[in-house]
Amino acid sequence: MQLEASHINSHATAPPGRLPPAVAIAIAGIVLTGAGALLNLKAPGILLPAAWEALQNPSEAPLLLKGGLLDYLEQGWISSPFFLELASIQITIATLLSLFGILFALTSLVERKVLARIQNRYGPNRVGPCGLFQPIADGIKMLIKEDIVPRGADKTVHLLAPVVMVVPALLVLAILPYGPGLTPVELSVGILFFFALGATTEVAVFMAGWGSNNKYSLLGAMRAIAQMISYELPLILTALAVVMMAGSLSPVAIVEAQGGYSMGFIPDWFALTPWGIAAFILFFIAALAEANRSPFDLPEGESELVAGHLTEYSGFKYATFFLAEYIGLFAICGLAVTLFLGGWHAPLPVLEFIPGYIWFFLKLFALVLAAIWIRGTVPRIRTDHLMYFAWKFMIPAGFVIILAAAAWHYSGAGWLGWIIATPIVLLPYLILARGLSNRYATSGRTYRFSEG
Amino acid sequence: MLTLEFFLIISAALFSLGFAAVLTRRNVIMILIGIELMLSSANLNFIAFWRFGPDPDALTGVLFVLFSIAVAAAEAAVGLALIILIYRHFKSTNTFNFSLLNG
Amino acid sequence: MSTTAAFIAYSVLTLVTLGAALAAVSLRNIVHCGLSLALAFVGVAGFYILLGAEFVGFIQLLVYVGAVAVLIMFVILLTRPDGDPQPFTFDRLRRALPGLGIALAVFLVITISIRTSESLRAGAPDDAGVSIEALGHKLVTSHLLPLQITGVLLTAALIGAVLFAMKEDNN
Amino acid sequence: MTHFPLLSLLIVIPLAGAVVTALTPSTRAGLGRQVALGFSFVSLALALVLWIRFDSATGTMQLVERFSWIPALNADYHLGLDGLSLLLVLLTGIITPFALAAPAPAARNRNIYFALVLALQGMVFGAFLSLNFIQWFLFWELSLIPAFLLIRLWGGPVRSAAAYQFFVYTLAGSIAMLVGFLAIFLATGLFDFIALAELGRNGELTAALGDRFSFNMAPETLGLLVAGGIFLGLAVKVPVFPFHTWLPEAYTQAPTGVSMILTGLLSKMGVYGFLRILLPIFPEQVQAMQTPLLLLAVATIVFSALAALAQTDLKRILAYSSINHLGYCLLGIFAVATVIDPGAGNNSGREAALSGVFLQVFNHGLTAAALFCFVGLIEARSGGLRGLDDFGGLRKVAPVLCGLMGISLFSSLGLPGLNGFVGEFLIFKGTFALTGWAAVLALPGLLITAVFLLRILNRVFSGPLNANWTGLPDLSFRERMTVAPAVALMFFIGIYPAPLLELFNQTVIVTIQLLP
Amino acid sequence: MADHFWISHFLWLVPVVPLLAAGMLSVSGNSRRNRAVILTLGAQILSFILASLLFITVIRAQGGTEEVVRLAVNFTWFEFGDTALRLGLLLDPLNAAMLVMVTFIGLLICIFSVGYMSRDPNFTRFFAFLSLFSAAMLGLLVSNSLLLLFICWELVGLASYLLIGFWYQKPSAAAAAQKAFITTRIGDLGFFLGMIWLYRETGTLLFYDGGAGLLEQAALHGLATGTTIGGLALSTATALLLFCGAMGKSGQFPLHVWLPDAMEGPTPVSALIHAATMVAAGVFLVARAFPLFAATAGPDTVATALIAVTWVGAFTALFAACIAVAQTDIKRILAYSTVSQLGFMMIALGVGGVAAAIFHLIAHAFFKALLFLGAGSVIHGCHDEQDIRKMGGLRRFMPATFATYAIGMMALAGFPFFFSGFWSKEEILHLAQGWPASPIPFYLALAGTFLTAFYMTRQMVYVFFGNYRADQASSEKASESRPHESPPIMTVPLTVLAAGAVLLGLVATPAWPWFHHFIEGGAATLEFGKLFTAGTLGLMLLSIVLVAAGVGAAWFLYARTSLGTAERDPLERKRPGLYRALAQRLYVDEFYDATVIRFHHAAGRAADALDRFVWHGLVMAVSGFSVLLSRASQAVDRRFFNRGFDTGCETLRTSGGRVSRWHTGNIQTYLAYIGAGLVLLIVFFAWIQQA
Repeated sequence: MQLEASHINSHATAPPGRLPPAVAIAIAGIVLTGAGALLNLKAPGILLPAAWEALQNPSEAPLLLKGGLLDYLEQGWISSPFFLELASIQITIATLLSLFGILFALTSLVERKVLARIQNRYGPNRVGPCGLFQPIADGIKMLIKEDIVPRGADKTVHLLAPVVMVVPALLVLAILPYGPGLTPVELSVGILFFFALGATTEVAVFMAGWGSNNKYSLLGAMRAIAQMISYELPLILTALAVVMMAGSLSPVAIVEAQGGYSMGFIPDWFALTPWGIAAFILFFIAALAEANRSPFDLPEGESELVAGHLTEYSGFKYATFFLAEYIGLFAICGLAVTLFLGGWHAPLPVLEFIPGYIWFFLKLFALVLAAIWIRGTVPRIRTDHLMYFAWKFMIPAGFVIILAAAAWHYSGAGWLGWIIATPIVLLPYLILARGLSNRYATSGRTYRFSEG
Repeated sequence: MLTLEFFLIISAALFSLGFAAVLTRRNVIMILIGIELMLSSANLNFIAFWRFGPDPDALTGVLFVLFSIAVAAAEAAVGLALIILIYRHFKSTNTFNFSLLNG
Repeated sequence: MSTTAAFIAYSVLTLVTLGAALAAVSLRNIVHCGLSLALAFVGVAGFYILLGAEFVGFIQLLVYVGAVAVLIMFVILLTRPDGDPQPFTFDRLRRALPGLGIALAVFLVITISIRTSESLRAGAPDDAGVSIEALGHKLVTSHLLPLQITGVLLTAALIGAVLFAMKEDNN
Repeated sequence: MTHFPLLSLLIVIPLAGAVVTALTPSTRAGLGRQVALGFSFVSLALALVLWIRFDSATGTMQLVERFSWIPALNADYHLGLDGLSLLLVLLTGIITPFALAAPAPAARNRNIYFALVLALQGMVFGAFLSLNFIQWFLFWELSLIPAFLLIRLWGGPVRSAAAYQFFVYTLAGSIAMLVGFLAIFLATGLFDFIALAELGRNGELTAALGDRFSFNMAPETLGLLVAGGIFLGLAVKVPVFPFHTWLPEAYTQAPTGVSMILTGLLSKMGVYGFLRILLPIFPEQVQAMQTPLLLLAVATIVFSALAALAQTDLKRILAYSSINHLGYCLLGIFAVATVIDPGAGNNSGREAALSGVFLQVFNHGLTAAALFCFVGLIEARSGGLRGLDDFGGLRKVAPVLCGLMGISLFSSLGLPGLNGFVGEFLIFKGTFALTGWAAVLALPGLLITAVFLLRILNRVFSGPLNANWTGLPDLSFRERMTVAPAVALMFFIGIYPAPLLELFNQTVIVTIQLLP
Repeated sequence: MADHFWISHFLWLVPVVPLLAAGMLSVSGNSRRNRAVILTLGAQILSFILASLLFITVIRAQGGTEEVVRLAVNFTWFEFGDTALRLGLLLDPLNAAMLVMVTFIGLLICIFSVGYMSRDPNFTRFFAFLSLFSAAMLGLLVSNSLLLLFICWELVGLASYLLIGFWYQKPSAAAAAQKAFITTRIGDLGFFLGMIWLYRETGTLLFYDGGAGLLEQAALHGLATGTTIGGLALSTATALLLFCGAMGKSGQFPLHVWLPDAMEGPTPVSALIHAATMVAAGVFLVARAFPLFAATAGPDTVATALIAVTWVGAFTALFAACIAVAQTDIKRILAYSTVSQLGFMMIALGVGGVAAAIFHLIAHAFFKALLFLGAGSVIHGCHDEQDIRKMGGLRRFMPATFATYAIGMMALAGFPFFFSGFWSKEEILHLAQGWPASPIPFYLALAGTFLTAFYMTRQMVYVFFGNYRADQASSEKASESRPHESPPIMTVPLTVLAAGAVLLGLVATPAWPWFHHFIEGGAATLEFGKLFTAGTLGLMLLSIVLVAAGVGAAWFLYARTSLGTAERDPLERKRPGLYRALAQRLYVDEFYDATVIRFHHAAGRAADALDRFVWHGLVMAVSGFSVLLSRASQAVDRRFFNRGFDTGCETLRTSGGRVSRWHTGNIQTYLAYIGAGLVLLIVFFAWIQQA
């Protein structure tokens, strides 16, 4: 989904409305809790050493801070281990949410700026220095906008759709390994978990499309689901190649499998193998389609379907969708980093002193930037091309990659592997691509009316 | 403590609900939904018996369920395709309308 | 997982699953039924996870929620129900009564059987989950043939479904 | 099992060849035959490989392949190779390309014809290699199907009757055999030939039958009944007088190549059965019934020779001659069962008879197939005529055909220097040493054989040239190449039979040692 | 001994060389005439040289010792079971002499054939067969194993079959060939049986094997003492069986019938096979196995087997001579003469004179070959005319042939003093006279001698004296059909043979019985006095008188009357019944036709009928019975069960109609039934559990 620059800009100066009471109560609660915590006298004695330690040891910092906080809670507030565990979970969730919230805000701004630069514009530059506070302004605007529900809509479904959308998007963040020991939930079937929850997004899209009782919504939802189902397959296939090579479905294990450096400086990332680079490209394309990002954003293509399944959404619900889609993009980029780009590992041995989570987020952000870049430069494709591309190129190519990965594995993952695996990947790629391009080749464009 | 029968009863309930749907609903899709529920209850039974069975390491129940899920997916795909076909033919999804074999 | 947490999880899952299943079979709007079915599937997946079969649980999620439920939804949209959902009448209830009675009888019989058999009550499970390695190993060794056959079956189903649903040629 | 499953491969190759041949496009004439020949040469090569791999210094089973197959029946997939099997495998390997190269019916679907011949070869290989009754019986029965189809679809004018008679007759015999084996299985729980032979040698088989069944009969009677059932099945196949009436019909009506296979291979399956089943598993019974059995063998020899004398159809003559020659095999087999003093050095007679039977099996396969091939060649030239009196003086126009066929005829009548003699000499030598009277009674057969075979030479080749056949072409190069190997083999075996004898010598010794 | 016998290492070459020639010729085309001649003659010459060398070696080795030189080379043919089947080659005086004779006469006949067969289209094939024959015959001679001997024996039979039927387009030739093969095979069956019997008893088939052989003391003793059916000694029984083979091959009564018919073959074949060599194989067999035949003989008893041999020989000698008297075919007369002479040889063997028999054999080979070739020359000259009644006066047309033929005739008839036949026959008569068992064979032999002289004179008169009678039949082609002398390639061998027929007598006169000593051991001394002992002289005189009487009687009967096709034979005019019987060969063939052959054909038809009607009928009856059963079953089904079934069906249909109301066509209803059924079942089982 896109927030069109013009659309945002036209609302940027809208007058703020009333603060909803629920928000007010929430803010009050947070303030009160924080004050109570500070008032507890034990806090400095426990929290400050932890913070000091964290400063000294930046790569362990998040864990140390969390440990300190838990110590503090244990000593001052909670005695039941059940609730202590709950608290620990809550801390993690809160951290993640705030982190990705900030990232979301930042990205929405960066995207607009970058797109503007690509389109030779300035982009947002009024709110705050260099438009830095624009996301906050947008957020406030979204929250206080009127929530419109069409008359013929199925109200329950219409309401639930954004919720169903955002929950899996947030949940999948739990299995990403952000750094050594910094995996919120170390699930042995993490990759599967990711895809399983990713699949539920389709239900949400359907709900949104159907619940709106709008033909654009419904058609957009159908397109989106078809697209998501189609592109889920290459996504899983390429991930499967990695899973095969790492021998595990656990993201942590996969990242650890990419830990070393060959010849002392080339990282052993899967993206740096013949099959891996092909898989990575495939994965990234599929990921863009899965996240309904341009150039695969035709379910929401305004030229055909107004805004697809989002047509009838506004206000908070719209913001939730917006959030969910961005979180989904982050999550899938995070998965790409995990699977192919070595996760938290530094690209060079000398750079290992920089903490792993920083590397992770750097890579993640790089991928997001790439997505933005693609959005700014590549035109939207036609819907039949979209399906053909998925079924006739991506899926066969996915199988070929699995084959190539196996060849790589059994030829010893060395120079021999390169010699064997490269043609296995390259030849079908070329053949498939050629077949595709031949079939749908467009002859040279003729300008019948402009010339003469 | 959770014992086997907890899950078996859930499963039985699911089964009966599905069965009721199959018996009483007139829409073919609803019948399919019922069938899916019954299948799920069977799968649940398998998992429960695997978990509480004498040899969980054999993974028999799990494997069975995996295959069952695969088969169910195929069944659903073919079944739904059939429904579309029937719909095209009868312009209806009501089972009362397709009793050609009525003796 | 502690016993308490398991109980809580069990209770929640029971509520969700049975509620969703009940909704799935009883709601008049067929789309709601489909959505409830998806939820029921999620609940069953939850049961799997609760029982230690995470892998199966997520597969259930992936296949049933991600594919089957969506597929059902598609079919719902592709086929138009005969008219609008009819309002509730006692006449319809009366016609459905034998079916409901039989279903209830089945439930009762099964439940009574379960409740009266001692062997089902015993046996505390030890916390052994599914080892993915073991599962994979078994799949490609002792269960290789079923795996292959399933592959063939799925392919056949794919082709069959496509052929069924393809638009019939007018000539 | 650590070695490569060569024996299974041997069975599979012709079957695969059958499939490939059947699928060969029939648009290119002769392609199917080339393909089939190619496959048959591959199996011949494999048979030769087996010969090379074969250790002729031991008489036990070699290259054994054994897997559990039907545990409930105690039936294993059990293949093995000893001298006898190898001999017959070689024979099969030789005869099949020969039959494929022989004149084939000119009808459509020739590819199917060739494919069925190959399939038949596969079955025959299976029967010669199987060491388990169930498996053997499977091949034995399956071989009927292609044979039946070949006769029924491509045979002569009354092919239908001949094919059905062949099929039903053989099947009836098989049923008797099956019942016999079921009785054995019920009594012993075994289907394995080797294990059963062990029981049979110790006399435990009869005892087991007696324990299992009573029927108010002595165990000996039961044993005789069971052996009789099995004898019946084998006797029809060989055939033994008076169960032979299907044979002339079938051989006459079958197309040339099929006649060659019927006489060269299928009848050998019967003899093989006698050697592999009846003799080792039922030595007591054979000994008890030796006199009647020998009389049957003698009757087979003499009556078939006499009947051949009265025929006017070349194929019928050869068919009866085939029965006659197999009669010698039976004579030898039954004579071997004689009870003799151990250690008296009398084994020489048994060894001679058994070696003779083995040789005769090979020789007859080769010679009879060649003769049928020649008749087919004549038939192909005369447009289907093959009466004894339809020709005359063919030597003038077709000297090579007549010369080579003459050699084969002389081989068939046992002229020394050609292959037939060695086997017959050994059989008679052994039989005379063991049961002199039978040998003496059978001796006239040799004479009558000569009479009717010379009649062919006389009527068909000699005399003034029949005016109808002045334009009869002699053998073409391809046809010469078809029959030349067989004729060369006849000479080779006749002059220097030692390699062949060496191949099965240890098997002969072991077989005889195992007899009581 | 090894020094002397270096040549024996090449023993095997003697048969193999012609065999190779035969093999090479059989695969070469019919047009290669020169190659055929070169190969055959080359092989024959080589064999002859080898045979001569062997002969000389044996003579030198014999060196006047008492011991008979024997060299056996044995080898294993193949092994069966634990037993090795061994074959062997043998060199001893007996076969050394025979080898020389066979190769020499074979060579001459080959040379003759080059001229005789020159116009035949199948020239090459003829020489191939001839070489094959030589190879087989030589193999037979050198074999040291009864089995090898049998093998060669059969091959000789094959060659004879091929050569008799050489002019296959003549049905009579083909029939004769078949007859020859089958008749000899009848005898061969006896041979075969005797062989396997001997093998059973002795465990070996080698004649001489360093003490373990068949013809050596140990085995013979065992055979002579063992008895079999009818109290016969084993040796006697087996010897008689072997003699069956010899009878077949050597044309002894009653298996002689093939030999005269065999004259259908080309004349050189008759000369080579049916006069000189092959028919001698039987005699050779008996000679070779003589120790076996004589095994039961004591110092003063005669062996049973030999008695049979003598009687058969004596009877045949007279019998064949009688028939020869009334024949009109030039070659048939010679054929019966051969049979008769073979009878003489058998007598010799029977009375114990191996050397005499072999000597007569060799001498006979020379003059009979001479006679046959002469007859061939005559036939050739008379344009393939064989009937003596159409000849006459040929001595004017072909003097060389006449001269040599006369020599041959005189040798055969036993003209005194200068002809080998006289001495060899003399020897036989002498031995027969002294035979203790019975005097009758001696008288039979004497009668044979008389008849021999008679019929040979008759033939000479018919052929060479008087006027040429063929002109009467076709005078218009007189100039063309005029007889002519044969080319030198044919007359030269005649001359050589004539010389042999005369000179050979010198080596076996009573005065210098070198040959006997050569065969039987011991040194020969020249003692003219032996000629004049009472027995010898008397016998010689008797013999001369008989021969003179025979010649005179024939001359008296034939030379003075006109002869020809139209006229009846002078003898026929005197004794028509006897003559007709003799001319019809005493109805032996007819007898066989009426009995053996007819029996065989009847048996064949009977066996066929047995198959067609009895066994096939049985099968058909069984199948008919099955069909009948099935028909009956079908009828029962249709009438009984089907009707009942129909009623049942009707009931079912009506009740089904009622039940089908349950069958709503709605799956859900069915499922409901299933569910109800499930419930009921579970309840039922629970109730059972309780109860």
